[in-house]
Amino acid sequence: MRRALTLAALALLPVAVLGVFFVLPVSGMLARGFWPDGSFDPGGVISVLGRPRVHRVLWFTVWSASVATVVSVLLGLPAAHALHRREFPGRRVLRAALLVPFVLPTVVVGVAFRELLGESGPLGFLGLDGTPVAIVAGLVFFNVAVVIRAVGASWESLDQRPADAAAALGASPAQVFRTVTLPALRPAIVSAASVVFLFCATAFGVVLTLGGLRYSSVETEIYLLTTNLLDLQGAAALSVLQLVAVVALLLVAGRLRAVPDPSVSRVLPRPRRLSRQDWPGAMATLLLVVLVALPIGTLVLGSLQVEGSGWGLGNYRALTTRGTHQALLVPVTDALVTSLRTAVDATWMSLSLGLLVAVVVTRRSRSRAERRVRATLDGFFMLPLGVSAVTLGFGFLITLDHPPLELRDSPLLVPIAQALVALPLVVRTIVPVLSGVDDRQRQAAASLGAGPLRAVLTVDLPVVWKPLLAASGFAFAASLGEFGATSFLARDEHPTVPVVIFRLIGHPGPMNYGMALAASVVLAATTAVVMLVVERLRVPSVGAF
Amino acid sequence: EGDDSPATTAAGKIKDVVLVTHDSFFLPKKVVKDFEAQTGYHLVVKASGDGGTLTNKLVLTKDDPTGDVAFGVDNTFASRALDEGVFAPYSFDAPAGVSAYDLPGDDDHALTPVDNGNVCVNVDDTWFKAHDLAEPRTLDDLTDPAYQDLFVLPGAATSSTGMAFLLATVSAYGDAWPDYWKKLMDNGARVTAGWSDAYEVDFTQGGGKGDRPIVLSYDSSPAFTVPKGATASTTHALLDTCFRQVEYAGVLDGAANVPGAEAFVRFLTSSEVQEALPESMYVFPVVDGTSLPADWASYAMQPDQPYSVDPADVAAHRDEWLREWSDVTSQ
Amino acid sequence: MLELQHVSVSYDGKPAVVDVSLDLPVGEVLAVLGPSGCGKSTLLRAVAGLEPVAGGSITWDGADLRGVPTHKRGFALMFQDGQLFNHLTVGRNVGYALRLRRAPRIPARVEELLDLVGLQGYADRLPSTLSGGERQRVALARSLAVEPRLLLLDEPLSALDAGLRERLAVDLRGILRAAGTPALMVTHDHEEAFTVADRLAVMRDGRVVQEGPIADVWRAPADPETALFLGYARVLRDDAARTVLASAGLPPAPAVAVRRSAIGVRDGGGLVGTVLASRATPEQVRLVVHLEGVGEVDAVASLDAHAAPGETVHCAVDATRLAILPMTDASLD
Amino acid sequence: MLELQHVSVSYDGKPAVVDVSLDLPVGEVLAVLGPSGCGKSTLLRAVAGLEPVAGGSITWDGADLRGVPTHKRGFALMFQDGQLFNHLTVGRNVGYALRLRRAPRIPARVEELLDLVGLQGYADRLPSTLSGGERQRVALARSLAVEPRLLLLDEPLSALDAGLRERLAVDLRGILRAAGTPALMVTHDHEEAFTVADRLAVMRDGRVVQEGPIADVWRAPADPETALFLGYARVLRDDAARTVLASAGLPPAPAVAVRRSAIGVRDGGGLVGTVLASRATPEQVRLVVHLEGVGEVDAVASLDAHAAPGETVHCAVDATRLAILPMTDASLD
Ligand SMILES: Nc1ncnc2c1ncn2[C@@H]1O[C@H](COP(=O)(O)OP(=O)(O)OP(=O)(O)O)[C@@H](O)[C@H]1O
Ligand SMILES: Nc1ncnc2c1ncn2[C@@H]1O[C@H](COP(=O)(O)OP(=O)(O)OP(=O)(O)O)[C@@H](O)[C@H]1O
Ligand SMILES: Cc1ncc(C[n+]2csc(CCO)c2C)c(N)n1
Ligand SMILES: [Mg+2]
Ligand SMILES: [Mg+2]
Repeated sequence: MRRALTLAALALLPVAVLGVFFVLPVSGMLARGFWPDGSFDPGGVISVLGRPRVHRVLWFTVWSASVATVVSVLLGLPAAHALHRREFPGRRVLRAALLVPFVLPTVVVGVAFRELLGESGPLGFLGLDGTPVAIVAGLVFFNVAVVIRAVGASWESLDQRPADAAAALGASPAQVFRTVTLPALRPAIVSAASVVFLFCATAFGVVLTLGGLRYSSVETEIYLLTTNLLDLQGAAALSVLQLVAVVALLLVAGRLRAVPDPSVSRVLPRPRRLSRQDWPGAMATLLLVVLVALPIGTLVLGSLQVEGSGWGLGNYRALTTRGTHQALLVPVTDALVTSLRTAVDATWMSLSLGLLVAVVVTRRSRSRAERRVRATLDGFFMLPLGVSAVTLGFGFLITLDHPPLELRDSPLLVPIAQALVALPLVVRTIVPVLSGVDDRQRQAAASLGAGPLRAVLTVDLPVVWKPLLAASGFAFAASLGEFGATSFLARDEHPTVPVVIFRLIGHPGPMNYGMALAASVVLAATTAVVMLVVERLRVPSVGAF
Repeated sequence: EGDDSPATTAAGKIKDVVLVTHDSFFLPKKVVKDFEAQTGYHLVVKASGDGGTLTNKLVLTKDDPTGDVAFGVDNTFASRALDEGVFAPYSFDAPAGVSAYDLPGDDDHALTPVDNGNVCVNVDDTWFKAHDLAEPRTLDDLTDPAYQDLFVLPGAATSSTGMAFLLATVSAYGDAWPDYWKKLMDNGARVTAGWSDAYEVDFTQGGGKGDRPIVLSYDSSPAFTVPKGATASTTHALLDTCFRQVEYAGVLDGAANVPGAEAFVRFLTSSEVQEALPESMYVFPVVDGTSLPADWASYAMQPDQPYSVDPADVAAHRDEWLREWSDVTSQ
Repeated sequence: MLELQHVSVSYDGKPAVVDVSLDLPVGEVLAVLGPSGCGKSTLLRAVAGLEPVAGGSITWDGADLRGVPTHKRGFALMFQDGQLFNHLTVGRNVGYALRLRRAPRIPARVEELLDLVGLQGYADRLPSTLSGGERQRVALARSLAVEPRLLLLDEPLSALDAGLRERLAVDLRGILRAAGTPALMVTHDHEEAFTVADRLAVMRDGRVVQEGPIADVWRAPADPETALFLGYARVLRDDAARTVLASAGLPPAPAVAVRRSAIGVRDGGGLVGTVLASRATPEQVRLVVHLEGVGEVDAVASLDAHAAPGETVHCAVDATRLAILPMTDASLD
Repeated sequence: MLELQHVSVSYDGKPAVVDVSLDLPVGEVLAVLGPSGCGKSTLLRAVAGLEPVAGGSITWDGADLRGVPTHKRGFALMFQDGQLFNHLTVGRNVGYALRLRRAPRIPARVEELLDLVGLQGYADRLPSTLSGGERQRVALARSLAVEPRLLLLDEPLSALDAGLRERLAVDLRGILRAAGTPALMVTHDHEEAFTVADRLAVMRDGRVVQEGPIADVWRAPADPETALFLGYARVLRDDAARTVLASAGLPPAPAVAVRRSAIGVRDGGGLVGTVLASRATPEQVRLVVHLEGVGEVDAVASLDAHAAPGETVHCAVDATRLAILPMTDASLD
């Protein structure tokens, strides 16, 4: 009984937030589809599902996201090893740099990719422009950092001794990896992969810009149906499809994550020097650096080209202005301040909610029913990733308009929406590590007189500290880069950088395009610096308890 | 007259006028200040998405509008908004020339024209000179093998600019428009997602130095491709390929501040706003006799006979046209 | 004073501790002995409040502890595998409980405790860089730092060499005596139990089969199995028992437990037998002898005795190393 | 055959194993004894290839093992703390090495090994649900399953009760003998070393201070410290040594190590002393006695002797429980 009450108390806040800011708006939009004229008419929705175009779109979404997820994991794993378990000069910078794509506005990246791959671009000879390969490369570009970070956070503190034990029983390094390391990493890998899959499956800008017309995903389709055709039945049908797919994915992921005994021994990380055996990691890292550096390099070069006057910093200087022909209401620098402020808010919100959720879902269950409840909660908080930003954005407008939920003009709406998108990242980064904490460590603390909170500070905090930093980096980056929901909700006087970039890039004018590139570079650089700083934070002294 | 309508509440606070618009909306600060000074209202702007998003947002929130006045619904989306009863009728004595742009079928006069612009095919003059090739002039020319692989345009499904071009072809070819598109695609037209993609990446005069000298853009675009110190633009619009877009403003049905909304609609047709339109939103004014910026006067030509489609037709067939267009272009 | 009444603990329905009743007055140390897997650690965990009690009650000074969470019981448990905090230095591990209650002069006290367990100067090391025995000693020091109302020690010295174990056992005894702290200590070292504890509880299959003052239990095991567990080499019955008892000058009894050292090869010993096997140990030679009128028994000879297999030897019986058993129907040997 | 020549291992520059040279012929078992933290585990890890060797060489049948990774050495190491794979069942832990080399009839072999360590029917359990001793036995079974060319056992039986330990030690000996597998076994139980091993190496502070056939090492410790470590209670010198040796009928020597049981209270014993302290143990009474002409020594009395503190007793010396030490300049006692 007491356990149930504690569970409910801890889960209350996150569930309430998600209920108001996710479930309510999304069901509002779905209701418009199912009750087109005020009367229940599911037939319309169901008939949409029969359209051949819907099948084609669904198939493309599933396979492109799957391939991109697999590639991200295959490249991300060795890179995570190199970047989180090996010591070499510059690894922190690389770690931060690889997260940069995560915040770049997809429109800008799409443009950069197309400049590279286009017929006249430096890589035009590959003939990839408009092909699925380019789309997958774009998806991987954005998301490989998720794998590196989430898996790296779990990997870096992994105890070496079980691996030694396997080697001492005759297991080769590959066998050690398969039988010992991989099982310990599995929750983190599955977590990261499911997040990546959701990002890829709901990717909007990348598919749009790189896919040309031939390829559209469920997300772009929902966008078209909702904003252009106002075909709410069609949009609802696809949204339901998305939700069903997400739930299926979560069930599979839950299965794959489940280990008979999740406890994993962790130590303070002491990375070894990079050595010859580490070539897979080194190669993967190199490959990724190239994959990430090429488009970003294109951006940087583009940003240094001032229209009409050749090379120079003109575009950067112009960031303090409102663009040619006053394309903007506020200078980009102001938008950057807004972005950073919003990101700080979104970060603390998602971190506190994420921690609560992580604690709730990782506590050992005493009964089957309790385990069910926790697993359901675990999946519940992943849902925001699987739903179109348009659906959510319109949903806010039509549901949060009555007291006491008269919230659609609240300045908190943007950070809250961003926090909801970042929440699954936070949860999925922390949970694999937290669930590996041996309960007996907490018991040891209790048996020395530590109360539950103290036990958490002693045992859990030091172990999740690094993942927590990684997660806050994620949350911050996700917030900085969020465009879909933000563009719906941001108030005009206070746009974020991606909103401003989107505006710039869509407005003709000699410098607007260059400024958009420069703003993207500044956003990227800001992210990298913030990541570097965050990585250096140590456990506060209270945690050392 | 509404000019002396109360701008403050009983408590003496300045009343807000909330403008719902798309993300291309922009007016110089000074102009906004003047509006506030003249009327005593405070203007609050809520901008997001493009014209289509704006329209659908208005439709979805019509029972509980998020503002008082809307600007940016264009002639391709306006029917839907009218059918759904988003706007409240509002007539006033508009300046000369405005009524020429009135929306066909808007009998209650719910929408007031504010600006207009044309989506036209643009060509890179320098490229054609360098390649010693005559520039295309008409829609039909674009399917000429001489111009194979030279045209880039944003898609109709993902870009309002692209949608306008589709409507131009519908207007030009009637039910045979899909055949035209088939030929266009066979001739190597490249379709991108958005305008910026086409113009900045693929167009030879865009930011990225692309490889296609023919692009779908606006009649105003040539004004932006005048090199520093030069006296001629490097591009020009093909005035026989244009589709006219008109943007409207209207008072929202159920607005909290109807007088304020009406004041703002009137303000949009004032000469101050009309003169600012080209520089701030790249569109032409609708009021007769409004003076244009020098660049525009010399480089931005407007077509005499742009294509147009009856808004009611657009509303009725948009869905079907788009689906058919997708089929043709993605083969 | 700790009182356990009919305590049972189960894991997923499988009983691990069954109907255990024990008393532990203040100032006494109770050693818990029993075969591997018999439920000793579970018993300690239940007392600490880490396992839910399925039946019975645990009380402290008469107050029922049911529902009192571990950290409020004021007991300290030293885990069998130490459970050091890997991310804290040795010093911070040891000082953990002191910091919890904001004790004064923590560093000095930590150094004192580390000194006690022979780890001077280890305060800044991380647990992962310690040897097995060093880790165990840190865990011991950490639980001693708590100064609890009751100390629960789960094989506190098992990873240590004999010399250190003996020294620490004596020290432990001193500390517990001085503070009057009662303790429950699991051990499998009989010597250690003798050194530290006042009383002894022998567990088997989750039950306490015998409990009492330590010397009493040793002198009079409750049944043949307990006798064997306590280090008696064999249990003899009937005729064999009678013959051996007679040789020791004791009255006959139906069953007698015999330590290995109870039967010694001695010139002029009253029993005659043939050596079946012999094996030298540091102190003496261990024999298996077939004694006339008794059968196969274990015996010892001094290292210089002639006692190769096949030889005939005379043996004497040491009455102090026999234990007369109450006869039960069990038929173990 | 395993050969270590001048092997040194350091942790971050701090030496843990220093200049160790050892030979281990096929079929022999070498027990490694030494105080906690002296470098025993490190030595085993170095042989297994888990710690880089800072100096010297380790060879197998003459081939240098430097650069040969752990899994190619064909050795099996049982870790001091077991290091079971938490995510695998007991059965899969034990069968781990068998699966690696795709051995036939794995389940049957696993059941056999579990039987051997007394854990029949535990195959489907998870390690986290085992008791400490059960876990250790699974680790032992897991390393036995490897059937390696060399077995490295780090305190394989330390968590077990005396009876089980003795049984398993005997079984282990049998298995190693039967397969001719050489083994290096760390232990702190002298009895266990005696039961399982042929030879004994005593370590101290990272060095091997004595190595040889097990009985020889026990009979003749190399120095006073080793004697004390091996369980001799005291080292007597000069006059004291002479008196005790004379009483045992041995020629004089400058230093002699005396086991506790070497001096026994016996009516008619040649030495007279006063009991200073006495403590009962299961088998006998342990005394500290001030002997005339010798000084303070440890002694034993049988449980029925009258030997309360203050009483005067006569003591006899058992020559087999003395060890004459080569005199070094060390002045320990
Ligand atoms: N990873 C390490 N880093 C630094 N020092 C270490 C490390 N492992 C062991 N040591 C130190 O090396 C010495 C030898 O350790 P080792 O584990 O070999 O001892 P041991 O003889 O096995 O002791 P025990 O009987 O207590 O297990 C000890 O002083 C220990 O503190
Ligand atoms: N978490 C658990 N889940 C299920 N069974 C358990 C669990 N912990 C222990 N057991 C079982 O309960 C019994 C008692 O375990 P316990 O740890 O109390 O034994 P123990 O007496 O301490 O043994 P040892 O001397 O080997 O440490 C054992 O059979 C063990 O397998
Ligand atoms: C294909 C793809 N596109 C964009 C992003 C970037 N991104 C996706 S979700 C998110 C958080 C807020 O929306 C961010 C920054 C990505 N990871 N994958
Ligand atoms: Mg135990
Ligand atoms: Mg060790």
